[in-house]
Amino acid sequence: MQLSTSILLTIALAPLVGCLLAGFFARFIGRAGSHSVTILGLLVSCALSFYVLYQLTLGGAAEYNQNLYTWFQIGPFNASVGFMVDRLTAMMLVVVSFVSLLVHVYTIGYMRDDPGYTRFFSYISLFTFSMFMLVMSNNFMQLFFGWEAVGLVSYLLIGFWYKRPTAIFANLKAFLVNRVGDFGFLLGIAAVLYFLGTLDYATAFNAAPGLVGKTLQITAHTQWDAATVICICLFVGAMGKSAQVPLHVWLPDSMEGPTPISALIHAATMVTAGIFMVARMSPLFELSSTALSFVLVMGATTALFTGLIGIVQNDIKRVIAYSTLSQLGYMTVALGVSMYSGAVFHLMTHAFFKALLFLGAGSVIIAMHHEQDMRYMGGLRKYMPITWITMWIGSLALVAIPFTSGFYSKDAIIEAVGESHRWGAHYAYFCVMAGALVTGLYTFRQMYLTFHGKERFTVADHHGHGHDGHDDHGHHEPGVLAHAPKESPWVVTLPLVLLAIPSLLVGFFTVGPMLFGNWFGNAIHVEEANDVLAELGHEFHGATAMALHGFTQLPFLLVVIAFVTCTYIYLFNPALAGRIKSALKPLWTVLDRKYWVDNVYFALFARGGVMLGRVFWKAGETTVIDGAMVNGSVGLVHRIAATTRRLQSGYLYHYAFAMILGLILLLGGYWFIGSVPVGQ
Amino acid sequence: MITLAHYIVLGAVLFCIAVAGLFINRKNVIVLLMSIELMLLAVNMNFVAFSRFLGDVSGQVFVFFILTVAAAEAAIGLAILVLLFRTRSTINIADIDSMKG
Amino acid sequence: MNPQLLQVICFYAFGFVTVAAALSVITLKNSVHAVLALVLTFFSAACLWLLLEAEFLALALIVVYVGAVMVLFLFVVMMLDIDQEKMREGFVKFLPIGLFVAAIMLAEMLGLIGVRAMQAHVMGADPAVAAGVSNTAWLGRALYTSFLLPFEIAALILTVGIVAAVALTLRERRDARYESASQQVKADPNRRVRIVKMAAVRPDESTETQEPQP
Amino acid sequence: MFNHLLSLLIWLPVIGAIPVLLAGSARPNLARWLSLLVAVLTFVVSLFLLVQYDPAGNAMQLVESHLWIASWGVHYGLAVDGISVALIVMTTFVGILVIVGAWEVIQDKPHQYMAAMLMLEGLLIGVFCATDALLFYALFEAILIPMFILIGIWGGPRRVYATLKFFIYTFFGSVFMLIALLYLYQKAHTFDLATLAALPLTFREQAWIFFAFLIAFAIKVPMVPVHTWLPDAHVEAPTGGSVVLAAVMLKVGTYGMLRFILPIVPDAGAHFAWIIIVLSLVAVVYIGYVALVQEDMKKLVAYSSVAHMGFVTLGIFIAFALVREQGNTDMALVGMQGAMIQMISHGFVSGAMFTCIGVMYDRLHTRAIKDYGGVINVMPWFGFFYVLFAMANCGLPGTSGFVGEFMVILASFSANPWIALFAAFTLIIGAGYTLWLVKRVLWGEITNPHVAEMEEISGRETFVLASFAAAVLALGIWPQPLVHLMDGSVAQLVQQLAIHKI
Repeated sequence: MQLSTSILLTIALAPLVGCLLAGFFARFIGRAGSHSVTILGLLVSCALSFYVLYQLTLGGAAEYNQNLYTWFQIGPFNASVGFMVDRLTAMMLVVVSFVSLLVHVYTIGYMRDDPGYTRFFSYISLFTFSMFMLVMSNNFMQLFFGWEAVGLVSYLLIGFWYKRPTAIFANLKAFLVNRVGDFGFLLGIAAVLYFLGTLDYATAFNAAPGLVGKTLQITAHTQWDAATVICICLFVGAMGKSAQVPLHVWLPDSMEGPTPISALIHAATMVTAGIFMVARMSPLFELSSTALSFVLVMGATTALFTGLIGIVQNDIKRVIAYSTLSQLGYMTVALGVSMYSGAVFHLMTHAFFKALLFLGAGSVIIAMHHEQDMRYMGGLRKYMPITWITMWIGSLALVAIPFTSGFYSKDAIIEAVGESHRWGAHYAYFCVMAGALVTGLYTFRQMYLTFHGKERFTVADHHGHGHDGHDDHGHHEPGVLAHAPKESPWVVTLPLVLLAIPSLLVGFFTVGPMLFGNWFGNAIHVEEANDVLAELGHEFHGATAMALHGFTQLPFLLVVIAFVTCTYIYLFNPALAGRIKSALKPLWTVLDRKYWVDNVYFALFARGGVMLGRVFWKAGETTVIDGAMVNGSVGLVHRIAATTRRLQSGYLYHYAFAMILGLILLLGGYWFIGSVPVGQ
Repeated sequence: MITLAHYIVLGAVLFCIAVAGLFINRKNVIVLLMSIELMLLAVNMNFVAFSRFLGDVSGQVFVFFILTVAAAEAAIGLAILVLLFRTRSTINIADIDSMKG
Repeated sequence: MNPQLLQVICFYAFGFVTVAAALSVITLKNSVHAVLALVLTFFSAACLWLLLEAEFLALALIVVYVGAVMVLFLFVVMMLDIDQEKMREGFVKFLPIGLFVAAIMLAEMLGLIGVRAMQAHVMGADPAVAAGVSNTAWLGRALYTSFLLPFEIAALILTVGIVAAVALTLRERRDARYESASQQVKADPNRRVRIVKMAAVRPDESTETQEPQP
Repeated sequence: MFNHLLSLLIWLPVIGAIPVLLAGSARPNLARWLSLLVAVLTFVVSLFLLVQYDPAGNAMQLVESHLWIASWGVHYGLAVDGISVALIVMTTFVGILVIVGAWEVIQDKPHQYMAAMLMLEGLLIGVFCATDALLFYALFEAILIPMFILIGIWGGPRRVYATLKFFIYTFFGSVFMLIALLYLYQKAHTFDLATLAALPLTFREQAWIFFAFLIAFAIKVPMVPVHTWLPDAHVEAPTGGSVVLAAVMLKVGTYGMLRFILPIVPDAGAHFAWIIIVLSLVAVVYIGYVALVQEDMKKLVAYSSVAHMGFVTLGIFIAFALVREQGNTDMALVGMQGAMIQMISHGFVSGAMFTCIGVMYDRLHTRAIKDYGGVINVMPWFGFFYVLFAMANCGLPGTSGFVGEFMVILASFSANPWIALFAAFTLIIGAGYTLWLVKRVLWGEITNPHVAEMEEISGRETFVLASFAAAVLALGIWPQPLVHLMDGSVAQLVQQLAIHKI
């Protein structure tokens, strides 16, 4: 059985239609109309995505791979738009459309009073369309199209509140850092075309084994392995999009965007595009263990060191942002040990619980009237129980308590790294293990600071204060609220509940087929020798057994340690936190300044670039080219003219003298030549 | 025996005197104009001599034309001189440099 | 007396006068004297041309040059009030250079034109006589046949020269009164007197109101 | 009519300029409507051309040839191939938009402005279809005159400096071209380009002719380091002048390279291709940095034009390297085609960028970036277009800016990964200068009170910007028709590259 092209097209285009309607006809359809059409579009996409998943999993449908439309064709080089839908794609479709749908609903509540309400819906629908194009693509060209398009929407959404200087700084930064990744990505695509002669996935992957032994001439004496070059270049793209060290700097700043965006784009979907891409390219990556080691080390570094920063953050969204970075590191580590299905599995579970956490944080932010600093929260548990419970569910999944979906994915990754023999695996194992502790620390700290302990805010008495909107642009005093916090409306809490369910359960049901059951089939290709999952599979005896086994493992112990520490510090002895902070001042400073990476980048690339530009402009353009070459030649002519002009004294006798001199010279010339002009 | 050389040398001497005149009377426009007349005379002298010695009428015809043009030139030159004197009250060439570049 | 010897004597005599007069043209202090010296130069040159049997040109030189151009020179020199002393500035200073340049030029010319070769050219029979006509007729025949167009153009140049000279020197004097015939003819009685009607005003008001423009 | 379609295209706007001129300053509206009529008619005729041209047919079509100067064998020879057709249609399209764009903006002698625009349009069309070298040269020079007038009369405060620089710069270059043409003439006794293409030349001759042509066309493109006339000319030019300058006139340079350097001196071209490749990469990287620090919006976009034209020259000459060194005609085709698409695309994108700046300039009368900020607060629709064009300028897929650059980078990787590395740098630096500009101009709070008084774009401006946007998006989403139009011609050009003349 074959999937229907029109269904796939509908999945992709329904959000685009919604986007165009909400974007261009907002004046006619109004605010309610805007959110209705976009949600309707998403609803259609989501339902059809589930249908596709069902067809591929249980309906016995074959993989779909077809070109729909020729972008352009030059000689033998063909650039098409086409869809490749296998189980990997289907899973991504479901995750993206489901989270996106919930975020759409959530936005109704979150952005209720924002003047850019319709614009926002238009953007997120556009994003969903771009993401669909990215995951459904059957060739590199379209992948790049989706890749850049999600980048564009991310740019627009981070800068959604375009009046905030921090927001428009963050969106520029995000776009540029992503562009650095795309720079590598584009070179990778060019290399693919050069070595494999095609940009079509299927053809390229079939030809991939031919890469072995091919090299790329770098200098006269240096040759690099073709597969390694391709994979590292492609992975640079993934590093940009999935915010791996050292291109991670944009993600925390992207929290300047509205919270639904942080949940959808900067946690659940777009940032995982890099992971998806590497998984999709598994036939290529399997050819180069050098590249995989590179992936592994980068991922491990990200997993541990960005998590550490999360411990010292006070902004509730930033904590989750650093947590996202760290989790993306886990996924990358999984890729690095050839455990692509594990990475994608973690991608899925992470999408649910991290979206949940972000949306929960958004709910808190609504309740706190757009106050994001956790130092002015505390004790919110009793005001907003649904948010409290669902966020605890998300947190438990994040720290990988057995039986939650986060456990299955994360624990499998840690185990797999332990099994792997790839270069750098030991370092990675240490990082992911330590990362488990760190995850616990920042997660519990965040939960305690937000929902438990004493209330660190006061409610100002505002009699006759008419409007009850968020005063998000006003300069309010920190920790002073106009109204007591209250639970958010149902459009906000419903998505939380709907996300909490898969956060808890999806792992339990899917871990078997996804990780060990070869559910992905041909979508993911792992070489025999690299297959750590197969080794793990020998010890796998069902999800329950795995969870029970998990209680006896080191990661669980680390989480318990973290839990106990945080509980003691934040519930029973709040003063201790301050004392620890001053005792470990140097360490705290390092983390608080984010290892100074931002500062170095800003000084080196932003200021350095501007300075270099200025030098080029002043020295190169103004002085050398315009000054010396252009105006210099003009000046030379001018000076020669000025000198010769002086010969024009205006005095008659000078001219007469010149004539006579000329005559004498003429005669002398004849004399010299010796010709006798007359007389013979 | 008078030969062609006699006249040619005379012409050359006249011409050189005129040249020297240009040099030493650099201030006085009238003398400059007269020096030019002298030069023309020297040239005419040669023309006539060649015409006579070579038996060709063209030389004398040419002298005729030169005389015509020289007359016109002298008339205009003197007119300019008068005009110059009227506006500047001098014919000192050192004071006339409005064509300076 | 040998006519050829006479010719030689005459040549040297006139030649000497010519050169001496030319030298005085450029050296005399007084411009009037210089003009007169130039007249002498032309005059003796005309005599030399007579020796060459170019009678027409010799006479033309005297009539046109001495009679017209030189008189013009004289007029101008005498008309203009020229500070003679100032004109002599730099005379001594530039004398050596002038002489030097003149000497070089002379040497070059003499060398180039090949004086020695020219000595072989002895004056032959008068070509006009050979043609059986007088010198004037000989010249005239050439002028009105082969050189007719240049001749006409020369006439034109002279006309232009006259017009230009007059145009240049003509000036309308502000302090003299002229009659303008054209304006007199165009006189129109209606434009002579214009009667302007004015409202009667009292003298004290009239100081404030503006005088109507006629 | 179809026999003289090209002549019609050239002379319709040129002759149409006369009644516009005659309308006089007393009847400016008549002049405007007349010129619009002429421009639209020209566009319609160019659409006929598009229909009439057969991409699968002969190389040069719709040939017209009449003896012009008999004693030198100069012909009034016109013909088009796919590349010319694309450029001509772009020219006529932009021609309408500049007329509409100048509608109320030009209040001083609008009839003369419109007439100059129409003349310029006709002459540019002529350049794109001339098949006789001397005719090409004459038109190549003639386009300077209306441009000179446009900048010199309706330009900014330093217009005299800018026009002189622009004029002398380009004139200086074309003198060398004339010398080369004269040399070729005395070898071949004709100015016919097809004959010249078949003329055997020694390498020494080719090298001299190559550099003579290169100077002429490099200045026109412009390539580093002879580009400095462009920022000055752009800054001082009126909006319409800038649009035509960037959108069409720069293409004359690269078009000249295709018509002269490629067929006439292929061996020298191949031998010296590396010079142009290096200069193109310098244009991408160095000019990118220079653009980054500009304080004048127009200058910034002008520099970005230089960088983008670097991709065109890179694409053309990377094809040389690919064909001659690797025999890789497939990728050469991609590179060459990429260069062609980049030419057309840059026409629309830069034209649109300059129009946007013109729209802001008409309201605030300043081009300094620091005077703006928060424009989107008062002009949201304008902001939409501006962001769209900015994205096209930094080569976002789905816009026309992407396709050409992408192809050129792909092709250059096949020639040498290092070239691709530097070329791909535009992804970063291009986004850097464009989006930083957007950030400073569009986003943020309004700091300048005059910005708060800016009005949303009028219907007329919306029409112009929307037309540009449609073109940019159409080429980005569906470039195949354009590729198909030029495919045969590009393939032929690439075949010519392989022919050795020595």
